[in-house]
Amino acid sequence: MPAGRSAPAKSSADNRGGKTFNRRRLITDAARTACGVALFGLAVGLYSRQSRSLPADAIRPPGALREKNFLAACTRCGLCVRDCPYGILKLAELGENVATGTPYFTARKGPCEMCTDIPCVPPCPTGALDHALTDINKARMGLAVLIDQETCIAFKGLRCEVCFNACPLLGKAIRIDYRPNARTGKHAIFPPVVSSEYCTGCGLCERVCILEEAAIKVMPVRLAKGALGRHYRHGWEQKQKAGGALVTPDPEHKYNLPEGMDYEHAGRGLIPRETAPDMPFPANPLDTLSKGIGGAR
Amino acid sequence: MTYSASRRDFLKTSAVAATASAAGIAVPGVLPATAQQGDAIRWDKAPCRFCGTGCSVLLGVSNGRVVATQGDPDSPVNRGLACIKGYFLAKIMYGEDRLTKPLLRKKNGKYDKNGDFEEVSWDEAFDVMAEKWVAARKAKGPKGVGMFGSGQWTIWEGYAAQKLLKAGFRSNSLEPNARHCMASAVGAFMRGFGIDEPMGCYDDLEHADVFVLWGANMAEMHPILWSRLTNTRLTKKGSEVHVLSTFENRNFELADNAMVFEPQTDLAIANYIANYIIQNKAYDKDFLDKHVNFTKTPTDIGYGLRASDPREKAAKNRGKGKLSKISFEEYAKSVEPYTLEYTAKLTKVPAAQLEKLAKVYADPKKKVSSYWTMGFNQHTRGVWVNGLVYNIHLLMGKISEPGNSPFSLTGQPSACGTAREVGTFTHRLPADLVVKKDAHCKFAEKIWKLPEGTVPRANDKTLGKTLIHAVAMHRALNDGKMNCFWVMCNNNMQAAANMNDESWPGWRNPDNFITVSDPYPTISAVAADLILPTAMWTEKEGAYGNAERRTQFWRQQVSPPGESRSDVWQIVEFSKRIKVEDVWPADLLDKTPEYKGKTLYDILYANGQIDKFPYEKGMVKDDRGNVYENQESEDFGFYLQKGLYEEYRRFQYEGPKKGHEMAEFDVYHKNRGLRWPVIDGKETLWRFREGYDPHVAKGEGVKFYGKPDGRANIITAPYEPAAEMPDKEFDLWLCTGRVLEHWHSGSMTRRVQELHRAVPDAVLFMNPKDAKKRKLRDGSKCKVATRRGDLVTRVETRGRNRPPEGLVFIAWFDASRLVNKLTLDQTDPLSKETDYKKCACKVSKA
Amino acid sequence: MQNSAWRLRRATGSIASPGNRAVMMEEVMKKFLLIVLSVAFMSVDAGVIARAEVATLRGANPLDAAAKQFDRRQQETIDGNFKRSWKQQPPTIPHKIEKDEINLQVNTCLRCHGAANYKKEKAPKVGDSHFIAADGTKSDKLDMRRYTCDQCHAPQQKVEPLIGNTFRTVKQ
Amino acid sequence: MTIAGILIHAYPGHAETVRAMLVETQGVELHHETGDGRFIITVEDAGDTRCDDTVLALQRIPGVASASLAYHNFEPEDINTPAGPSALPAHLTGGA
Repeated sequence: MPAGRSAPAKSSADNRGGKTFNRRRLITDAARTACGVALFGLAVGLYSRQSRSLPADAIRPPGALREKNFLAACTRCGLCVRDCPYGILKLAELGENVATGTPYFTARKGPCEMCTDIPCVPPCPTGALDHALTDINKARMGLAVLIDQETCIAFKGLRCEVCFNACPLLGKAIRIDYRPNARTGKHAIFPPVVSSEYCTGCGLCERVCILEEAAIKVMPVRLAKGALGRHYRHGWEQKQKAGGALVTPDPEHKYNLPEGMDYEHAGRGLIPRETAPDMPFPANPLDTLSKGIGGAR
Repeated sequence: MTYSASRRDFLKTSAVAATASAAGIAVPGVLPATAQQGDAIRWDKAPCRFCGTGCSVLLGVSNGRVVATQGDPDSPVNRGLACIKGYFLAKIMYGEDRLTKPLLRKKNGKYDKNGDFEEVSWDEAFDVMAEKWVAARKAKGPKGVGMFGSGQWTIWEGYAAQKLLKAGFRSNSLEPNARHCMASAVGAFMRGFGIDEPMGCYDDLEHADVFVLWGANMAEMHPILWSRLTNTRLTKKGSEVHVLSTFENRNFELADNAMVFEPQTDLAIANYIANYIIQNKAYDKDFLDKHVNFTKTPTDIGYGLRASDPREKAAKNRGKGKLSKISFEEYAKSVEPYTLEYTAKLTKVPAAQLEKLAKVYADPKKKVSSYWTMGFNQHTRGVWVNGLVYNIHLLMGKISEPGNSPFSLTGQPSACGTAREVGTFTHRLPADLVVKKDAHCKFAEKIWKLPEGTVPRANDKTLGKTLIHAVAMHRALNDGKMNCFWVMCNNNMQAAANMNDESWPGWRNPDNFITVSDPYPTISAVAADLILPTAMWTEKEGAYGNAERRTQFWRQQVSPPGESRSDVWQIVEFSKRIKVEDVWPADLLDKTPEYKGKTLYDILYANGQIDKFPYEKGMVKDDRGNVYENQESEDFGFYLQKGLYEEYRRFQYEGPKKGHEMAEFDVYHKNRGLRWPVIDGKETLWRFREGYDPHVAKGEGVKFYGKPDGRANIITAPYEPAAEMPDKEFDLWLCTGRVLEHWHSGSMTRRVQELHRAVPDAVLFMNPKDAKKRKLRDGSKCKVATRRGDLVTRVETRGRNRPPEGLVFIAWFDASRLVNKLTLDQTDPLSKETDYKKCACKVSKA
Repeated sequence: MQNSAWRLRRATGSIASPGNRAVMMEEVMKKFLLIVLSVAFMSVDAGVIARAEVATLRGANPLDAAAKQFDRRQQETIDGNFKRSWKQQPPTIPHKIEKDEINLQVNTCLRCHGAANYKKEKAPKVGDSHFIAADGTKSDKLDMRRYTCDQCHAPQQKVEPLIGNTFRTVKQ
Repeated sequence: MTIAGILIHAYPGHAETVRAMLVETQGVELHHETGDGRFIITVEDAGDTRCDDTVLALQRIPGVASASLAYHNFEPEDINTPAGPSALPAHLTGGA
C-alpha cells in the first residue's frame, strides 16, 4: 500500500474526530441527491462502520460469512429475522454493541433450533448469509467452548452430561471423554468435550447448562478457536484425514529380543509376552462381592 | 498482496449485490463465493534439525519451497509431537539474509586479510583456499591446517571430511564441535565400557520407576523426551523424579526431590551414593564378581589450560588418565570419606534429600534411569563424573536392561551419528577406531586403498605428535602454528570459550586464512576471510544419528538458494584442487605409483568404491512416485552419498571392533531410523545383555564386549575443586547454557520471528538477594565481568531459571551478548571438553 | 514483508472494549502509524545489509567491540485489554509491572486487582476462578495456588524482528 | 480501500451516452444494466481520483437523473485480517 497518500488519516479517522472532511462530504453530497433507496443505502454506509467487534455472546445466523465480510455484505434488510420461525433472530438496535440493524441471537436466551430447511438463509439478498449452506449440520454459527472447567460439575465427577444429551449432534459435536477420578480412586469423570469438526454453534448446550452461569458457551469461532500456524499440521490428524500415512510407514522392524519379549514399533514398545493368563475371575464370586461392599463403606 | 485483490473483488461483489437488492433488481451470479483452495503438497520425512532427541518431522513442499511441517505420527521417538522449535522448522531456511555466493576478503582485486568481503566464484574461492592450504601444510606440517566440523554434519559429510584430512592432507587436525558437547561422555564410555554410546534407548523413559536428572535441563533442552518422562511420572504409580542442578530450572516443576548443589560437588554426591550402597551392602555382589573390574584414575590432573598457567604447573598428574586395577576393598575405602554429613556440608544439599536419592539407587526393586547432558559433560572432571554415575549403576547391576539405564543425552542432531560414529575427532577413525593404534590405522588404509603409513599415527615416526583438540586449535591459531582453518556447520566464534584471549586473536592473526561454510552470516562468518554459502538441512540428502543410536535418513527436498552448496559438495569439490604431490611425501607415493599426478579427489572419492553407484537424474524416488533432486550426485556423476555411506559401513562390518553395525543405505530411506547394532535387519534396543544384544552369546547373561575381558570398569575418582572458583573480587559462579526457544548460537532460531519475539535477548538470571546486594533489580542494566572480558545485559530475577545466591546464568544464543567473551578455556584434561558451566564473575550496575 | 511485520503488531494489538469506540479508533490510527514506521524500518534495515555486505544478528557491531545493548524492553502499554486468543487464556498485562512485587510479604498486583480495591481503582477484578480452592470450594479469599500472578499473566514486549523471513505458506 | 455501490438512473433516451461515459470514467466499473435506464456500478479509488470525487462527478454526467449510493465500504487496505487458515484445525477440543 502506498504509504504516502492520505489513506491512513482518512480511514483511521473514520466518522469521528476532525479529519473526516472528505468522508463527510461524500456522504452528505450523496445524500442530498439521493432518493429513498439511496437513503437506505446511506444508512448502510453509516452502520457498516459501526462496531466491528462483535460481542462474544452475539451469534450470527447460520451461513453468515466471516464477520468482516458479513458486515460488508449485510444490508440490514431484516429478511432473515422475518423468516426465522422461532423468533430467535433479532436485529441489533442502536446502542447495542452489535452493528445496528444486523441479525444475531443470544444462545443462553434462545438458541438456534437448527431447522433442516434453514429458512433464514434463502431470503438473504446479498449472500451475507451464504446460500451454499443447505445442510444445517454444516453451519458454523459459532463454537461451543467448555469455558470453565472449574465450575462444570462434570469435571468434578458429578454426573451431569446435560449439554451432551441436549446436543443435536449428540456424540459428535459433544462427546464424553471418560477419565479416571483420581480423587476418589474408584470412579470415573465424564467431562464433555466439544469437537469443532461437528459443532454448529447452535447454542443448545449453553441454553441447557444447569449452572447459574453456563460453563459451556457458544462463542464466535474467531474467539473460540486457536489457529495453528499455517506452516504446521498435526501429523496424526493429517494421517487420519488422508486415510493413511502421508509418508509410507516403515517396513516391519525387527529387534534383537530375549525369549518371552515382544516389541511394538509404533506403540507400546517392549511387551512381555503373555504367559498362561491368570483366571480372570476369582474362584469364589463372593470375593468380588465382599470387596465391593468393603469399598462402599 | 493477492489477499488485497481478492478482498477488493469480494467487496465489489457485495457492493453490486447490495445495490441491486436496494433497487429491487435481480442480478444473476453475484453472490460472493467462498472458494476453498486445496493444497497440493508433497510430504516426506526428515529428522529435526535441532537437538539430539531425533524427532522425525514431515516436510511439506510445494513449488520448490518448504511450505509446512508436522510432527511425524509414524516416528517412534515423537509420535507426531514437536516442540516450539520443531513447530517452526519450516522457517529456518528462509531467513532473508541467506548467503548465496562465496565471499572473499579482497583489496584491489586480490585476497587481503584486511579487505572487505566481495562476491567471488567458487573457482576463485577454492583456488585461493587451495593455495593457502598447500602452503600451510608444507610450512607447518600436519598441524598447519585444521578443520572444525560438527555434530550437525550429515554422516557422509563427516566421513568425507575424515578422509580429506586424515588421508588427503595427512593431518589429524580434524575436530567437531561435539568436542565442546559430548567428548566427556565418549571418554567415559571408552574407559568404562570400551565402546561408545548408551546401552539403553528412549524406551527406558517408559520402563523406569525413578528418573534422576544429573545436570540435564530436559524440560527445555529435550522437550519431547521430557514430555515422555512427564507422562510416565504422571501415570505410573510409584514413579518419582529426582533433579540435581546448580540452579532451579523448569525441571524442578516436576521434581519429587529437587536438589540445588554447589557447582563441581556432583563428584561428591555420586561418591556418597556409592558409599551408601556399600555401607548398606546393597550392591549386587554376583554382578560385580562376573562383570566388573575395579580401577582408579590418577588425580590432580589440571584443568586443560595453557601449560604456562600456574594451575597447570601446580598439577601433579597433568592430563593423566591411565587406569590401574584395585580391589573392591580399596574401592570401598576410596569412597568412605563421602559420608552423608560431609557431602551435605560440601554440596549444600540437605542431608535428607541426599539420602532419599541414595535410597532409590540402592533399592533393588526400583528401576532407575539416570540422565545427563552438559551439566556433566562440560565439566573439568567430565569423564570422571560420567564414570561415577556408571559406578553406581554397575554396583547395583542396574544397567543394560529396560528401565535401568545410565543415559547420556546429546545436544546435536548427529553428535552420535557423525561426530562419534564416524569419529571426526583428532584421535579417532570410524567405528570406534583410534589413530593411536597402528592396527586401526592400517585397517583404515586398507579400506581406503592407501599405502601403509598414510594416516598419521598419534605419535608418528616422521610427523611427530599429530593430535590437536578443538581448544588447542584456537591456541595454535593464536600462536601462528596453525595457519589454515575451515569451519563448517557451526558457529565457533560464538561457541568457543575465552573469545577475547584465544578465538578472536587466533582467527584474525594476519598469518592465518580462515574459511567458514555457513548458510547465514554468523559472527563466525564475519570473523573469517572466506565465506562459503552452504546448503542446509533438507536442501541436500542427509543422515543423522540420535542419542539412542538411531540412524535416520532424508532426501533432498528443495534446491538450495543461489550458488550455495552442501558441505559434502564443498569438501569433495575442494579435493579436486589439491595435487597429491603437494601434500604427500615422495616415499609414500613411491608405494603407490599409480597415484602419481592425481588429485586428492581421484584418490579419496573417485576411488572405485565411492563412485561405484551410478546416478541418473530422477533416480531418487519414494514409493509414491515422487522424484527428488540430488545436487551433489548430479554434479559429480555418481551417487555420492550412497558411495560414502557404503564405504563407511565397511568399517563396521570388517573392522576390528564389533558392535556398530548399520543396515544398507537403501533401507534407511524407507524407515524412521534403526537403532544399531543392526544385525540381519534386527535393531538393538539394549546392549550388552543376552537376548537384546546379538553380540552377547547365549548363556553369557551380560557381557561388556567393548573390553577384551568383557568386564566394565568401575573407576574411582575423588571430588576436586573447580579451576576458577568465586573469590573476593569475582564473587559469583557464572554458568552458561541454552533456552527452550533458541537452539545453540541462535543462527537459525533467531531468524524465526516468533521465536525471537518469545526470547529476544540473553538476560542474566540472578538470585534477587544477589541483585539487591548490588543495588540491582529485575530489569536493571548490569555489567557482567570475568578476568577475560565483560558484557552488558539486563538482570532477570523472576524468570524460568532461579539461581541460588552466589550463581548467575546467561544463555549463549544471543550474538549481541557474546557470553564466551567471559568464559574460561578450561577443559577436562581427559576429554578436552570445555567447561562452560563454571567460572568466576562479578556483576555490577551498568 | 511489511505484511508480516504488521502481523506481529496485530498479534499484540487491542480490540475495542465495549462501549468505548474512541479507543478503537485510536487503535486503528496507531496501527497505521506502525505500518508506516515498520515499512520505514524495514527499508533502512535492508539498506544496512546491502552496504555492509555481511551483517550478523549483531547488526553492524564489529565483533571486537561491544554490541549495542538492548534497551530495557518496552512493554506494550494500552488502555483496556490485549486481545485474548481464547477465553481460558490468562489475560496478558497491558501495563508495566516493573515496580510490582510478588513475594511472601506482599503482592502488589492485588492492590488494584484484589477484591477489596478493584472498584475504587477501576481495575479488572482477579478472575472468579481464582477464588476456588483445589477441592472445589468457593471462598472470598484468593486461592494461594494463584498467588504468583506473573506465572500465567505476562506483559508483552515490543520487539522488532532481527531479520526478515521469506517463508511463505502454501496459500501466500 | 473505498468501494461504493451506486445505482444510476438515466433520463429516458440517454442510456447510451450515460453508459459510454460510465465506461470511460476511471474507477468506475459497470456491473449490470436493466434496460430501463438503470445501471449498477461500483466506484473505487483510481489513480489520483478518489472514490468520493468520482461519485460527485457522476451526478454531473449529462443524462444522469440520479446517482444513489446504496453501498459503501471504507476500510484500511490489506491489514485487517491476517489471512487465517480456511479450514479450522480441530485441535482445540480433540486429541493430545
